[in-house]
Amino acid sequence: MEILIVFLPLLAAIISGFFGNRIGNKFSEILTSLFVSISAILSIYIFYDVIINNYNSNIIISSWISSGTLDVNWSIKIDPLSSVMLVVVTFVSSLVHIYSIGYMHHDPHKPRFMSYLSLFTFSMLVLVTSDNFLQLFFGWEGVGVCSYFLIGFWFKKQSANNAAIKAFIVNRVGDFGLALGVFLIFYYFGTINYNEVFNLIPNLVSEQINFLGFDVLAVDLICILLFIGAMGKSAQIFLHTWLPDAMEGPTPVSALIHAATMVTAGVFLVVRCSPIYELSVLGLEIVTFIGMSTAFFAATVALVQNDIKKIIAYSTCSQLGYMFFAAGVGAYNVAMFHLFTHAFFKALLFLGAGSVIHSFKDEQDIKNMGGVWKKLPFTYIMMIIGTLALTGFPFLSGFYSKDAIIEFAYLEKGSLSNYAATIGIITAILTSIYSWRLIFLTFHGNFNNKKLNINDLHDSSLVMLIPLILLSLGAIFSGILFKELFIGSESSKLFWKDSISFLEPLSTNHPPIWFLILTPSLVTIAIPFSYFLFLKKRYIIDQIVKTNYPIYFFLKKKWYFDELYDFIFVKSIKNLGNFLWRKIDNLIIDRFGPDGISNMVKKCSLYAVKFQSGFIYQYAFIMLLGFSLLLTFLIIK
Amino acid sequence: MNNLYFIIPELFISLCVMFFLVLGVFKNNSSKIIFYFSCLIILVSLAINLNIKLQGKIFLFNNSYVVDDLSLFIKSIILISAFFVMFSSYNYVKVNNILKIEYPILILCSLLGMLVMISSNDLIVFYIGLELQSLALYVLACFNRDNLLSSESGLKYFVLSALSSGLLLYGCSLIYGFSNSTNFNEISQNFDFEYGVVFGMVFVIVGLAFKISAVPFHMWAPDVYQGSPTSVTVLFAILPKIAALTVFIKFLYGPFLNLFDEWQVIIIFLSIASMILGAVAAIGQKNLKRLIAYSSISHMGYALAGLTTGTNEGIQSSLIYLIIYLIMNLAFFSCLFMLKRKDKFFENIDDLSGLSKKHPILSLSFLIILFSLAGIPPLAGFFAKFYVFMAVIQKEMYFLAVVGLLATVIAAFYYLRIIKIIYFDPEQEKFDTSINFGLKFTLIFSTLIILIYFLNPNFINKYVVNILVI
Amino acid sequence: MFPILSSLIILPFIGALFLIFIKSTERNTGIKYVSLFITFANFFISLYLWRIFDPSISAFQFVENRIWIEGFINYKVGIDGISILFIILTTFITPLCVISVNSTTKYRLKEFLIAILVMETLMIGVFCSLDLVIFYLFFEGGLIPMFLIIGIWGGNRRVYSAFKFFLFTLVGSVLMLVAIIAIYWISGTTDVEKLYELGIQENYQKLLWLAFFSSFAVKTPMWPVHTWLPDAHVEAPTAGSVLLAAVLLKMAGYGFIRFSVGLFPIASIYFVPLVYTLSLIAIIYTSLVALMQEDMKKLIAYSSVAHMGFVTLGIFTFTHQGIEGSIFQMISHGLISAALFLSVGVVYDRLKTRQIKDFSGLVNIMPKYAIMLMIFTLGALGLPGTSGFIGEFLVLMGTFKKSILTATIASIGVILGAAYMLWLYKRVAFGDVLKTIDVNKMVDLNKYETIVLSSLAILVIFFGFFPEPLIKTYTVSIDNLINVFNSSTGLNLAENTR
Amino acid sequence: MVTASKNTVHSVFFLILDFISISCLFILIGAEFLGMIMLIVYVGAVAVLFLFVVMMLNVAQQKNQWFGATSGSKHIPVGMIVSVIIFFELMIVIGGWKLKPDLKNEFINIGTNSVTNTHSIGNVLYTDYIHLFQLSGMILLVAMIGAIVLTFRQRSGLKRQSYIRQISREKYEGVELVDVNNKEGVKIDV
Amino acid sequence: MFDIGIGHYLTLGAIIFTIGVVGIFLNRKNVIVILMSIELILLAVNINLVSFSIFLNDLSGQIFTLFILTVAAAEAAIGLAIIVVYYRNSGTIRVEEIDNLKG
Repeated sequence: MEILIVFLPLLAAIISGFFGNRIGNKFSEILTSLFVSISAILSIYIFYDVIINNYNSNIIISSWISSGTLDVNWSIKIDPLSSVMLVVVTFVSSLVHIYSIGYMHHDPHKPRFMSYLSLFTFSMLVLVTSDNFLQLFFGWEGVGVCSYFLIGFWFKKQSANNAAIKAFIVNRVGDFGLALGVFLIFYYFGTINYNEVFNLIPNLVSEQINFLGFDVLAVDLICILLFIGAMGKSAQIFLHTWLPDAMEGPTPVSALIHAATMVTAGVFLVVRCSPIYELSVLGLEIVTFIGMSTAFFAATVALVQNDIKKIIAYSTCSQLGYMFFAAGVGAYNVAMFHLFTHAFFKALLFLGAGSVIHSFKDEQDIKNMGGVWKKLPFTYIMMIIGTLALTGFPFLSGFYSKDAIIEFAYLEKGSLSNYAATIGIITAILTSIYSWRLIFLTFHGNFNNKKLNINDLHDSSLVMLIPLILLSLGAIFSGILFKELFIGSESSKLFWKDSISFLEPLSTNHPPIWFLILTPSLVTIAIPFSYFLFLKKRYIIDQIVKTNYPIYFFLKKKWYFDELYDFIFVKSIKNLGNFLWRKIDNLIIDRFGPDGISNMVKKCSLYAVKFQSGFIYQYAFIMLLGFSLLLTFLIIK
Repeated sequence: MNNLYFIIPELFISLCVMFFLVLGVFKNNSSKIIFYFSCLIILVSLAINLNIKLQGKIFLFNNSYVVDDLSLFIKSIILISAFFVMFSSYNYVKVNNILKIEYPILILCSLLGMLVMISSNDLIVFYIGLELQSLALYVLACFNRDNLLSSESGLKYFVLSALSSGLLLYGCSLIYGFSNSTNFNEISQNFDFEYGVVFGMVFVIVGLAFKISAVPFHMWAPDVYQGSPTSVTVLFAILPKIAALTVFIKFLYGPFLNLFDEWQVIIIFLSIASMILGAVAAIGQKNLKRLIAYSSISHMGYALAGLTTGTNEGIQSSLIYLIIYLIMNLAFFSCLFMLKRKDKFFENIDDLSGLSKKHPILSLSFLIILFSLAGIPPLAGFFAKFYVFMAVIQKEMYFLAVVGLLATVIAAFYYLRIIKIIYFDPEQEKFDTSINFGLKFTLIFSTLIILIYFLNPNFINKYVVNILVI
Repeated sequence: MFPILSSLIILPFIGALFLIFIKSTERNTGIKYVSLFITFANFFISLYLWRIFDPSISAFQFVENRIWIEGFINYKVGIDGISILFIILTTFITPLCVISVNSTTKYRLKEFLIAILVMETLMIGVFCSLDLVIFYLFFEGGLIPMFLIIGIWGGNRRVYSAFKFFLFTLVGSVLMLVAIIAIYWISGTTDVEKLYELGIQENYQKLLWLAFFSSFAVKTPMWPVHTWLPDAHVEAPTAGSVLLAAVLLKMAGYGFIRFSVGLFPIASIYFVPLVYTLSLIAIIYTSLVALMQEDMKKLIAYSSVAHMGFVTLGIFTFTHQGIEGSIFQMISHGLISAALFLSVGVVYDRLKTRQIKDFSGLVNIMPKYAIMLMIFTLGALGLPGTSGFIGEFLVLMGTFKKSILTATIASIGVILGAAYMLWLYKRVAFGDVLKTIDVNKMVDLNKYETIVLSSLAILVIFFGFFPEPLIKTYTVSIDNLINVFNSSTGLNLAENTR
Repeated sequence: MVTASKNTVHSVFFLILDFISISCLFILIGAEFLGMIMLIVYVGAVAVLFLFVVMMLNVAQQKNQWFGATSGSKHIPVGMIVSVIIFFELMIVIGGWKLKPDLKNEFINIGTNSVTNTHSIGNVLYTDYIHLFQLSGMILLVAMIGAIVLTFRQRSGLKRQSYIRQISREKYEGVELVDVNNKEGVKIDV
Repeated sequence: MFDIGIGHYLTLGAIIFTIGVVGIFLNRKNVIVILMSIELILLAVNINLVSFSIFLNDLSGQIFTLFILTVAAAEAAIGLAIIVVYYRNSGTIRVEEIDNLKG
């Protein structure tokens, strides 16, 4: 069954990818959706099995690489952690598949698209079900390349291509860290299978290692390196730049990859490696710090963006930051919980946004929208549900997970945790503000689009709406339903078992009641606040923008990360490459190497030729010269 | 009279020379017959030579003449190559109007001189042989007497060669004076270290180095090669070098073996200078004959490198080198003889342009020959160098080996240039294809040897291994 | 016993001789089929060889030993787990070259095929030979046909490139010749097996190592003697580039494993810093240079340099992962770079240009081609699931054991690799079709091209998922190599288990 | 003066002077035969030959001076230095010569007064060195052939008398008897 | 009386030899002078040989001289023949003008 779950999407991808043109658009759409859905149903069954029967297995399909002590298998490992991921991935994926049938209705390359989606699903499943770091790495890069394909799906768009490359390369930077982490693990343990590594890891606690001139604890280093990988994949600050750009891809892609599944791989990795992270104080602190910085940073940027998908993308960034700092403060289960709920409401938001975009005939700028909530009632409702869930409106899924994160941060007695909790709350408010800004600007106010007539707009087709409904159900109820299971005080014993390791059990204390109320109430207050700000008194915003123009611009330019990277890396590397090629290779090596020598030889030859003057007396002279040289040499000797 | 048995080849040749002279005088238009007869004579004397069996060394004429393995072997080689040289060049000789009775006779005379030189065991005999050979060659060099270049090359060769033999003679006189004998056997016993003999040795080495055109005594070679008729050039490129190098061996490892330390340095110098200069100067050449002159200069450098070792292996490697060198040269010149269009022979590199399109087989043999000259495996030229460097490295003279091999690389450059012109450049008018049998046979035979030498690299070793000089 | 190796070596040569006597006609079908038949026959023989090859024995198998030069050098061939794969790679790539000739070579087809067949003989010979002199013979002999292939059928600057290729490699290898002869006098034999047993005196090792290194470094090519490669690749005809990239460069890697590491363990350890430095420069430097290339072939050529940097890096880790990874990387690079050059050849045939800026949006008009190119691009950048990944990953893993810093820097090369390959792909395949492109000319892959490219693509992906068949073949030989290495150096470098 | 005089004819004369004085020296030192032969061969043959050629080619007069050569006179000082070096080196060598009494060659001894120099040379020359004698004959033959082949020109277009043809001429070759038919005449197609 | 020893003879030989050598390469005039220089060199050799022969009390030196004499004559003949041939072709025998073959 597990094999079916994993390989059905692959099969679907192959069939629709290579034979898509023969079997026809319709057939390939249905086929892929069907296969992925079957896989989703099966994984829900597995999930159920895991909850009820403590189902646990590790299926080895075949050996992959064995070299020396390195012995890696293709395997499917089912444990609570991966079962959760299985559900999330296949469920969202199947919905996105179905949704795409409607969304990509007009596209000529539908089979290809569906094939990519299925391939992506497959890679993601391989990632989550691996029992070793290498297979994880395979899935890791696999999803990267699928995301590359999908972002660049509209290959005629230069920006899409650039975004795709950017996504891949930034991810590669992360992978670079991950790979080094894996090497380091192999270096110490001679193996990269989870079980063996996690069993051996306590031996490593006080091991020092010299890395690039720094002496660090080995375990810290492993954590940091792995986390770099996670940062890349999960678009954490410094390596986040690809995510907003990735919105160049079709919206279902954004929903699937950049909201629900791929970006959470980083979180998954950290949680998967919790036995290692638990041993590394520094590692956890870095995770926390990066997580909360990202959360805050992304929220601030999201405030001023105008592209509907980019706002949601930054929001994703920000939510991923939440997950990381949950993990960073040791609440891995909470991170997973947030991941779980986030998958639903973020996918909902994206698909909703997609629906809006679809209605607006591929218009993404929210300045060109507005006042259409009556025309798109269904989409509107779905977006509202998503937004409420995202902002943590009480009793929706986001409420449980996000507040739990902030609470755990508050309870944790680390040096960073209080600080983190504060940031968490601020970010929550910011989240609320920009989310509502999105809603208000998109659906309320005046109709600002000049190209379209407001009456032409209508809700999307049923095939797009059904997934929305399913997701909204998830967004609403997943919090309540699974709260106990995921983050209940006994969850680590009941559910997670040894798939997540806690060095010391999570504190079961409850934070003070004021703290519990603080976040939801702030979030709730933010709704009218933003209504007021973005719909009624627009001039206040303008005023603020005017007075704080530098800050606005700073945010607008996304903290100048892109420009900075462009300047530091892209340009300089290009220049360096050019320099090395034109100057070093052509001017120095070739000029003084082969060309230089051959020219020298040619010159010598010319000289030798000139020397052969044709005069007898000179010939005789040379002979005697040589002769007298020999004589003199012997005399001296 | 018993002793004469060992010099039958020489006697036979000299008798034939006289006979032909008479025949030529009394029979009109006998030049063609004489030409072919002399080929035959060479073959016969080769057969006689091969038939001579001997144990150890035979000394004749009051110890002034020696017949041993080395000399017999080299004589055979010289006779074989002389045969092929003549056999292949008939067409050229005929077309260029230099087919006179004197032509084969002079060749036979110089051959005689070489044979004497090789067998000499006495300074006087050696000198006479040398002069006999050179005098004939002077005449041959300007045999095409109506041609300015030919006569100039003869003039240059004559003047410089006379100078060199003057030096050589002076050296001989010194040696004689200081060792009290002209006989090689006695010379080696009669001195230990004296400036006189050392100087004499240097003089002699210089004279011989001139004959094999080692740098810096090579200056004549390019001019003479270019100016002489091609049929004579091929002679120059092959026969005197074999003879002179053999005498080199005889001198260095005979009378002067005691002075090994002294002459080793000199030979190394000559060898390195030849290898490098030959390689470098050839790059700038436009005339194929001139180019092959430089190439032969550098090849002589390699052959000398084998002599620097002071071991039997070294000598044998030099001999193998020589043999392979002569095969390659023979093949190369055979190709040159084929570049004929309307009774005119072409010898510039540019004339080869695009040869491969109209003459695939000829250019294929050119290709094989040139790569072999460049010493690229698995062709014969590689093995020649390989054996030499085996010997050199055995004595741990790495510097010589490395320099030599780097010179190979430089040399490869100009060989490649010819190949480039043959294969990559635009084509030209077709050359004549009616080629006489001798030439074809020589070319195919020698090219095949070059090509398939690697199948059985023992094939020369077998004969050489027995030659133990020391 | 039937001399299967010799027949492998000699068969293409006989084919070449046979071709000489076939008259070339307008269509040249006879010539093509003969050479195709020969190369395929060779391929199947080598596959059969693989089948009967026993991977659990570390000793050389199918050894043939004949006297060649009396009392001096024997003609000795044999294979072990390391060499067999290279032989199969050679015999596999050659038929593909022959097939590709169909559309790429327009004139003097017969000579071209003869050159390729002779080349195959020499290449197989290199990987079989168990005697240094024989090895050198084959190693150097390869220069001749390659020189002609580049020079006669090459591009505009073919003469320069051919000369550069020839002389560059010649310079390197003459020093090796000196070393080989020196080995003979030091050890009294040039038989590799015997030399493994005897070992070479320590004081000689360093110089000899350097001499061998000079040859292999040029051939690999390592920085700074790499500049011949871009030129040679760019100017060579497609089949030539393919052979060059797929097989010729591997000779050097093979040589490193078999001779440098095998014969001079002490010197190898001594020179590790040198090799690492040069490899790292090769990886980073050439990746950067590749990034800026404007010519597709040149870009791929530079990427080859970078990939071969990984190979040298891996070999000189002396770890299982490193060496096995290197071999795997070589095989996979053989497939991928061959495929990439073939791909470039495909578009070059159609438009007679290789400049990146002359292409755009090929995916619109040549979808099949674009898919193929994508697969190879991903393979080249080392995506997991393609063969390119396994090699690089293992190499880096092995390197990490030895030097963390080196591995870290080398990993940066992987990022850069992704950058230049994807950028290339983007510029060539994506975007709109340029107006300058004659769309009519740009028909999609024809039958032959599809066969060639897809067979390569299948292998690239197959070995990405299941590298075991390859790794199993040579793992025992590598074990043996490393054991011998450790015992002769007296260091325990086998496994770093902590 | 041989090399330095402006006029080539003078050079030859100086050369002859040289030869003569050297032959005197030979006679003084006790090698009468050689001295005389020298005189005969060199002066009588070689020098005359030189003179003959000089006259024939009419190149006697030289225009340029020794050191005032139009071009390339740079190498003259260097050349002088080199030749001086060679000379001094030769002197060093000669200075090193000493008689080695223990190295007496037994079989050729000039010491006895009963036999003249010519006699003893003849004795040796025709016995021990007979083959060389023959060979030198070959050398002279080659020289002769060479000189002839190079300089001898067979002029075409010259009518020559051929004794053999004249003697062996037969009647029927020269005269043909023809019957002259009426009105046809005889065709003479010579 | 002033004792004339072998040294003097040898010195004379050396002087003549050097003059001959100098004559060859410092010569700008006609080739015949070069020929004469060669004769000088041979002469020097002869002096050497004869004096050695006398002082060593060994006849082979004189024999050698005899042959050298022969050779010198032959050489002179051939050399002059070559010069004549060259003169016919080019109309000059000035050393400075003999440079058709070079490079």
